[in-house]
Amino acid sequence: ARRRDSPNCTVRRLMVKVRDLGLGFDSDEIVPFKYCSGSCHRIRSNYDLTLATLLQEKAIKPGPLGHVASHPCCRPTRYEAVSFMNVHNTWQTVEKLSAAECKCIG
Amino acid sequence: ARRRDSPNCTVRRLMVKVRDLGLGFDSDEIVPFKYCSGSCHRIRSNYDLTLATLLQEKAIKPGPLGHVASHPCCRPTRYEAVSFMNVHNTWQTVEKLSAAECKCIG
Amino acid sequence: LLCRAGGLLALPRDCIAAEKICLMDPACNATYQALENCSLDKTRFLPLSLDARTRCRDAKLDLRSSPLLHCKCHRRMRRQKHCLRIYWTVHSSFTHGYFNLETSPYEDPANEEPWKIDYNKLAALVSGSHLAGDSANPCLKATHFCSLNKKCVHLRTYYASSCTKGAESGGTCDQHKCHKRLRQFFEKVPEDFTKRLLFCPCQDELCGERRRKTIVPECSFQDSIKPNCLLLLDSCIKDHICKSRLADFQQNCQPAGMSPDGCSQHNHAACLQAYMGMIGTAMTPNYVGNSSTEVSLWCTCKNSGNQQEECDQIRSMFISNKCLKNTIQSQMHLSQATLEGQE
Repeated sequence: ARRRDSPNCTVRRLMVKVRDLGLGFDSDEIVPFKYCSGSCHRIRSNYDLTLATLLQEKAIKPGPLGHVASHPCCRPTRYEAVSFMNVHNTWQTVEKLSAAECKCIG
Repeated sequence: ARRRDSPNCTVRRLMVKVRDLGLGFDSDEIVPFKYCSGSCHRIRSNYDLTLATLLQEKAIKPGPLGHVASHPCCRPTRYEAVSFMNVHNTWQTVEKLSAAECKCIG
Repeated sequence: LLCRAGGLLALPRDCIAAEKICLMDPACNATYQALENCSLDKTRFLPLSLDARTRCRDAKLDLRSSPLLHCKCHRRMRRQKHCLRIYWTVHSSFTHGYFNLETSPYEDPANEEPWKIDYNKLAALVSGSHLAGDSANPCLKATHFCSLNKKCVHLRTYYASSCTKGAESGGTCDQHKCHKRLRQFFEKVPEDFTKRLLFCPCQDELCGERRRKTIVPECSFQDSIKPNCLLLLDSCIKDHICKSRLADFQQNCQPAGMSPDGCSQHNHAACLQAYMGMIGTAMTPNYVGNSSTEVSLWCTCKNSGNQQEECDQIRSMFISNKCLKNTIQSQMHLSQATLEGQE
């Protein structure tokens, strides 16, 4: 069973107003947004272990936006589009909006 | 020219004592450790932009170890091994220790 | 030639199974091959010689003891097209009129839908969630329900994205693909969702326009010039799926003047399903505008020459069909009642 504290990389689902996607679409519809979340610590190489140590020892500074990853990252390997009608009753489709499948990558 | 504040994903180099690699090797040698660091914000999909918005709006909580990546991650796409002699003058080689090439992945 | 099921002789219900049994029997096999030639000549509109007509009639009579005679197809079955081809091979010899297709090839609608959605549970989910807000637009609310069902969301995107592809950049869409995916949507998504999306009760034109645009009219049927309704029927009859949906619609939405509910079959659910079955075929019907619940085919009867009467008959199947009108109205009242029940 998955350890409670850091569940493995998986797809999660959230109902979101189209307007709240932040992509500039004006629609009152709600769409399911699926994203990847979870740990990828189980499959770390020598490189990852070394990098984690050096980060911990502050021999390496991660930089402002955490641009140094000491483990593979949980990312979509397949995407889904989502279609909806906007407030002008025009159909719109957003490609690659939702994660259809997640894996530990890199 | 690369913007100073968030340089793109690239290989960086650090000289490290074998003992400080944290892999349990007992050697006085120093080896070059190459790792990947830098931003991958340039190539974000609709998925990434949406996820960044929802994280910012706290509609999604990133979890303890930041397991939600709203951009591809800067990771090695090729590795290098490193060999050295330990304190007993025995040759040892650590596979996949260093990054030979870095890219934005996922 | 009946197949033994658990000791009881049971008629194979679908035509693919019936065909298998028939082909195993030399006599039935020969009859069936003869009928295949009859229906082939018919589709090529070749005039049957007297001899050929006699052969076809005899083949038809020989089928009386074969399971093929009473076999049917299911709307959501795999290899539906193959099943319908078999059905029309057998039944094309029986249809006299060019227009009246008589019986539907589809199994009774009552026992068709295996899953039943607890719609009220979903309704509570939507009205309870802060997301839905207090939208007064029933058609919009129907999309909120749809978004809670994975198949509804996925197949709605599937048809909408392919029906709008190409059209945004001023090009033309792929109508064949659009039709296929519209049919998939109405076949695979539970009816509780499709009915609410298509027959939502609107009080204003904004809602009416959303309802009219649900099946992407610009791609699913609209064209620069309205075709004659006879042309629409012609291309429908040549396609087994469209022909079957039309037969189903004629059977289940047959108006009956004296009947209180306006329908000869007294089965609004079957009529609704048959109407939705027409969507994604050459005879795709839709609302005529955003301020009425009238539905029609996208065709005209101008310049019908001596076939004016047949043309009017085709057009009135939708635009002035009392059974269909009552069916749509009753579904909208049902939806309205459900919405009011949730507020």
